[in-house]
Amino acid sequence: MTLTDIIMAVVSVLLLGIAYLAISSKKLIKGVIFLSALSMLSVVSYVLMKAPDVALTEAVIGSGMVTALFVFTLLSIEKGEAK
Amino acid sequence: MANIELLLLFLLASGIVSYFLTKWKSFVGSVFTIFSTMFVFASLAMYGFSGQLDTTVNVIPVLSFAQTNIGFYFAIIIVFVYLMVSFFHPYFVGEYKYKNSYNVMFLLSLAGVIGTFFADNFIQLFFAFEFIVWTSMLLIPMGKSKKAAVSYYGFSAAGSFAMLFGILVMRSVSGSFDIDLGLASLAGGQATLVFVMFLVAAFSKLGAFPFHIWLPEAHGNAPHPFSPVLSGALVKLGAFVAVFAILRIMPSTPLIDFANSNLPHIPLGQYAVVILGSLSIVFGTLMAIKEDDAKKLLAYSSMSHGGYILVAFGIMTSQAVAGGFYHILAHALASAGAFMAIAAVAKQTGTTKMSELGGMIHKMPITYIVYLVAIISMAGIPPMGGFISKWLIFQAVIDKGMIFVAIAVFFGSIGSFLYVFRPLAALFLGQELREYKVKVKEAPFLMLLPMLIITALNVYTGVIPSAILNFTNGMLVDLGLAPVSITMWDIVGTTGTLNPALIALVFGFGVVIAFIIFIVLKKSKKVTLMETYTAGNFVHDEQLLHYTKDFYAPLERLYIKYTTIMKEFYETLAVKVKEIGRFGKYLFMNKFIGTTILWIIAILLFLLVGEVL
Amino acid sequence: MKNLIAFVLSVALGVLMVLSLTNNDWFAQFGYVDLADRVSQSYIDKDVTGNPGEIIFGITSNPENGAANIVTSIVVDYRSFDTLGEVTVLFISALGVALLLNSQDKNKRLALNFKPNFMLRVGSRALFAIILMTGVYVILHGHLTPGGGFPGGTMIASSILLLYLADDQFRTKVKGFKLLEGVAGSFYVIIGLLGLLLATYFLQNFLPTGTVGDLLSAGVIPIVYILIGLKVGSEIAGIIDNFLTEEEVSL
Amino acid sequence: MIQYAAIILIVFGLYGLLSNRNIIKMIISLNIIEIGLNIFIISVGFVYDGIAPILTSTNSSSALLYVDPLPQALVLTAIVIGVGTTALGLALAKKIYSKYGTFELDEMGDNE
Amino acid sequence: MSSLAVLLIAIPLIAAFVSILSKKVAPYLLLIASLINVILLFYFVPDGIVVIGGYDLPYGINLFVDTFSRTGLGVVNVLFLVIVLLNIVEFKKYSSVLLVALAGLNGLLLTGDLFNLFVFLEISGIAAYLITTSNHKPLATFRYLIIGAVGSSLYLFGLIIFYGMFGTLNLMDMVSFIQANNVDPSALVLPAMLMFIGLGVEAKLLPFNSWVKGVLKDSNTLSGPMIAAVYAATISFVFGRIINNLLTLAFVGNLLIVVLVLLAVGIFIAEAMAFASTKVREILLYSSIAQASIVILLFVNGIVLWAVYLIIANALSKTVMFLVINKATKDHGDDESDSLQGVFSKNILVGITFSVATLSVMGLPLFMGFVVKLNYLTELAVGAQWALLAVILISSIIEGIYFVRMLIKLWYPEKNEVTVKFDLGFKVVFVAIALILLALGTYTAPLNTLDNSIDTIAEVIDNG
Repeated sequence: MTLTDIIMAVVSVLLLGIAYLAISSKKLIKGVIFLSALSMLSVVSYVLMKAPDVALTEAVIGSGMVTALFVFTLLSIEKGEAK
Repeated sequence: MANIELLLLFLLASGIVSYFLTKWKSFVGSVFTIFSTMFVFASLAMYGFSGQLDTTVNVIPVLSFAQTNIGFYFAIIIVFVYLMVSFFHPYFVGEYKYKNSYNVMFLLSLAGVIGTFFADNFIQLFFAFEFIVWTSMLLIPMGKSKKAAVSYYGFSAAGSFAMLFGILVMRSVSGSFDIDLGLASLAGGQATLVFVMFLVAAFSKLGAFPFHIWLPEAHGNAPHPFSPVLSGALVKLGAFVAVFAILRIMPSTPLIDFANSNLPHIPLGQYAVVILGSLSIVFGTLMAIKEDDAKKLLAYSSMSHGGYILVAFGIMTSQAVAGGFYHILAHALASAGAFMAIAAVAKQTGTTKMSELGGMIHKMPITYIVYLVAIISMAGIPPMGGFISKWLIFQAVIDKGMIFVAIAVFFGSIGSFLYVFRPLAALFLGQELREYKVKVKEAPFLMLLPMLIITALNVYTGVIPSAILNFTNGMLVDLGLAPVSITMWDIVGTTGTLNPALIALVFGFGVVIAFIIFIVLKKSKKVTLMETYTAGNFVHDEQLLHYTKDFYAPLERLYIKYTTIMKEFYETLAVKVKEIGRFGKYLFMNKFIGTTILWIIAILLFLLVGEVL
Repeated sequence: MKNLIAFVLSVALGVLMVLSLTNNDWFAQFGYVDLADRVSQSYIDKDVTGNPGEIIFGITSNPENGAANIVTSIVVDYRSFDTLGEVTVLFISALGVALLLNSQDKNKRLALNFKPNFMLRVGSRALFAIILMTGVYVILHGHLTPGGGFPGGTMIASSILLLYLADDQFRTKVKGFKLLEGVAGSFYVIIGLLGLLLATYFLQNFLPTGTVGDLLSAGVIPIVYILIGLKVGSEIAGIIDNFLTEEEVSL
Repeated sequence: MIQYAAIILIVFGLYGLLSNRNIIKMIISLNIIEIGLNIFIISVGFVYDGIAPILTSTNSSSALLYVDPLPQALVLTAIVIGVGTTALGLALAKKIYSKYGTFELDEMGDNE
Repeated sequence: MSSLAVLLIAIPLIAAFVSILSKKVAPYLLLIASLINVILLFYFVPDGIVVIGGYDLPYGINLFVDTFSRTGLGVVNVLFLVIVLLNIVEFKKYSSVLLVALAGLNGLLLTGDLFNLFVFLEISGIAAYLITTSNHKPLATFRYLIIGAVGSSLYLFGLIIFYGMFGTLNLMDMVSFIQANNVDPSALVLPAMLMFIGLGVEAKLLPFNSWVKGVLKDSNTLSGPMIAAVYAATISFVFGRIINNLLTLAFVGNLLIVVLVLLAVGIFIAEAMAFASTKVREILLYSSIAQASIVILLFVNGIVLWAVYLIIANALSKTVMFLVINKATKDHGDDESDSLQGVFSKNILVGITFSVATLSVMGLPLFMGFVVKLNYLTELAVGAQWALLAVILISSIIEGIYFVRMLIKLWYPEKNEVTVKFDLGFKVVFVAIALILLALGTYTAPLNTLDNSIDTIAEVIDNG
């Protein structure tokens, strides 16, 4: 087993763990944060699998933009509930 | 002009013309319809009997026609009924909600009829069959009930799809849709399958026992001038299919050989048909006995007569089959006459309920005669057509020694006396109701004319059957059966010879004597209402009974509980389908997205378990 | 309980899928792929239209496709039609978000929970410039280095997002973005049509491809990537704007 | 290994859709499916000891062993499409929230 | 100029991009683009394989223009134009969405690349979600979105497994590779089934289609016919192409039985669901589910030609039916069949056309549906698929019963008169479609001329 394999295994386990947390977390914002973390982890896995293009795109779009959109949605809802 | 194709085109064209004419003036459109129908009938009658109909196809290349004796026999009967009924249109069509389409659909369904009987391949047969289904289906809701069309369509569709299934099986064997080729190619299990499928079609069209629910619904609720068409004409489509099923598929492939047993020498399939046919006779009779609505009563009588036809075909001897064919004609004439008479009454009074009518004989004597002759024929009493056919059928039944069938057949005949007498008594005889005394008149001439023609034919078929039997003999030969031996005046049966003319003469003589006695010894006495009693049923309060309400109450009480079983069965079937639908909605169509995902997961799991493990 | 069953079912499905794939002789094992079996090798060798020979970075000139980044060569040249579709997907989602959230064009900014101070505002402006420049760089070097129009465009959009977050009064000119979006999208299609007119096929490269590795190489790829960058940037900025505004009626 | 994790990730996403009645959580689950799918796609193109498919001055020849570039190109497309779907889903979620005042499907009643 | 087919996608796209610049111009752009598409399609686009980007298959993306896709394009573009013409005034703000939808649908029908197909699936899918937002039922749209996204993800998943196995994304290349190497069908089960389910979601096959109800039961004159006729036709064509070339290679033995059982049960249950419904639009939508299942069933059985005609007949009929009912519902406010009673008694012409469409769907003679039904049943019989035949026939009885019930209710008023007014444009469209149904039901020669060409082209694709 090479180092890459070991790292990949670790990443895989982390991926699954975080995915489960994202699904099962009670608070929405937690779910969103876990999703973002999952996305970052996937970036790691892309890098491991020699896909820098995808990694960059996922980092910017998947992890950054999507999280921002989720947060904005929740933000506007909280504003509404405050009133 | 006797080109079938041109006749069809003519009917389509005149359908369109009648639409606009009816829109302009419904009377004019209806008269136009009469002339169109008459033209078609005249062309068929002029050239058909000598076999000179032109079956070439010039305009519509996909069609192809052939004139067969059987097809022509059916066609001429049904077109005749259409023609007779069309005389009623000027008086009825104007009242209907979509009067323009009434004449159109009438003419179109007539086109379908011609297409059916002159078809020379099964596809065209099916096409015409389905065409009749929807054109006639659209006519029914113009009558009383809107639901009737639904059950009519349901059973018709079940029948025609079953037939289609059979046709397709046949096609897979013979490789073509040709009728003769297809029927000849069947053997073994496929023959049985096709036989059953065609029988389903025949039964559901005839309204025979397991598929009879639609008959009273459709006949009873159809527009008055359309009920005679349904009962006298369209029901006979079932008999047409039955000829294919019973007489052309199975004879070459008997299921079980009864040669060494005491049972009659009939293949099992046909035997089942005979049994089901006799059940139809019994049930139809019983249901008719308890019915209040005159049209529904006649509808049940159609069911029982369908049973006669099936029994006749099922027995398969020349005599029986000839009787079956003759019965088709006799019943078409009788039931058309009866329904038309009732339509005439309904036209003048507005109801067909026997409990609401009475004493019409005073106002509508001719209609009364028409009805009387029709029911005499239906009951199989000489000197009417029904007698001849029943005589032939009875002979065959006895010949075969089928005791239970014979009981059923005789019961049906006796039952006919019971039920056909009721409308006669209720509608035409008895006390004249006050509300109808003033305004009711005899039906107009244009309506009386077809009724009288039919009456004349009813008598003619009962007195001089030889011409018609000669024709049916040709059909028997086509089917590979020996012709029934007839002379100018006699029909030679296995157990004796029948001379209808002589019987008619005797019968007429008896009637004359009875009439003289009736005139001479005429002294009727008035009784109070409480003194009226019939069929051993006591009258408990002072109500207008005149043989209508609870006429056969003691008899009815025996079986009234069971009369709705089949209806309930089909209703339950519908409810079950509905439940499946609701369950399906619950399973698949709920608002949770998870359900769909669950199904996806489940199906993939199922497949992968199969694949991987 | 229900959830447990669902979980077990799902995991069972996953395991079965894995088993099915491992049992599948045709499906290449993870990490042991022979590219020669796949169409991809031709993308690497740039010999789809026949041009055998090794491609050397900085030396080979005028190959069928001039991008040093092979992924880019696929995205913007070999399978450019997919990318056109991809741009359309983003376009229509931006359109849809606007249709759903901003149907009256009279929205106002969503108020934030905090008051941004002066430092934040100035700092974010500075950062804005840096991110913007990075985005532009990524777009321009899309055919040489990882990145390209999509991440670059998103970076531009996120620089604008920064401004939104730093100032609760800030709004961009949505009209301007729309113009950019529409024009950039149209130009992409027009470039495709130019390919049809100047060369033979839709979306065909009609410029010289230059030397592999040069900034000014790879024919239309940089131009397309710039257009994509502009379009993606303006679309995502539009989406952000729609999410950070509210219809006045609902307030 | 990571390929299997990707498949399980997809299945996790399906499970999330199955078990959650919350609209936002559903969109999160959808995203998990997409992430899993993307990792799977990349993993299909991975080659041990392969290098990233970019010609540079150090890896300057096309004759070297590269990982499969095509799946990477596909994933680029898939990511962007995923963002589009997510953005639209979130916009719809906002709309639903303004209509029903909740993200929970169970609290919305039967009138759609 | 065989590349002209690309314009069918490019023109709507460029029009879409331009259309967001000005709201006033957008509707005109939509009209012009869809009109140009129709003209292009019928007069200028030649048959052949269209290469995009100058790279031949399997490396580049290519479009197929054959009789199959041309038939699909014809139906879809013409119906699209018609529906757009009828709705352009009311739904101006959906112009850009509709343009993208048109591009997506044409792309779906044309593309020969499986990944490209996914992209167009997403484009047209998102456009469809947006079209359904005009129902103002965000929850239903959301459900459509989630299920649609899962469906296309599954499709992509299956596709990638195929890519991992055979190293190509091109349909023809993949098929010829599989055939050339005699790949064991059991290796294809998982990806084929994933693709089947993924497309099945879009084609509203039964267990995967809970989105249909929400979307269509509150539809309007735009979204109803768009989703039920245009989209359904497109997806069926695409599905047909995939099934007929790729998936049949996997559908052998037990898997074939599973798929056929799935479809047959789907047909029956969908008809039963329609039977159990009282709202007219629910009846229509369940019936269209059943019809879609029949279409797919035919494709699975390799009965391409009549599946195509069934798609066409359904698209035509469903356009009329949904337009009529949605207009009536809009004016009347309710689509309960009891409350719409007698809606045709004042609109005889519309009623006749609606009845013609219904009778055609029921497969009664004189109308196109009959010819199609008879022929596909014959083909099934030739293939000795008796069980399927029986299921279809039994379902047809159920279908006939509820349609007759519905028709009678719509024709005969009970108490209160329902007043619905149809514009001239609607009437013209209805009459035109009814005449087409009648013409193709009586004069079947045109159907038979297409006969050979579709089969041969399918073979061309088969052979790569």
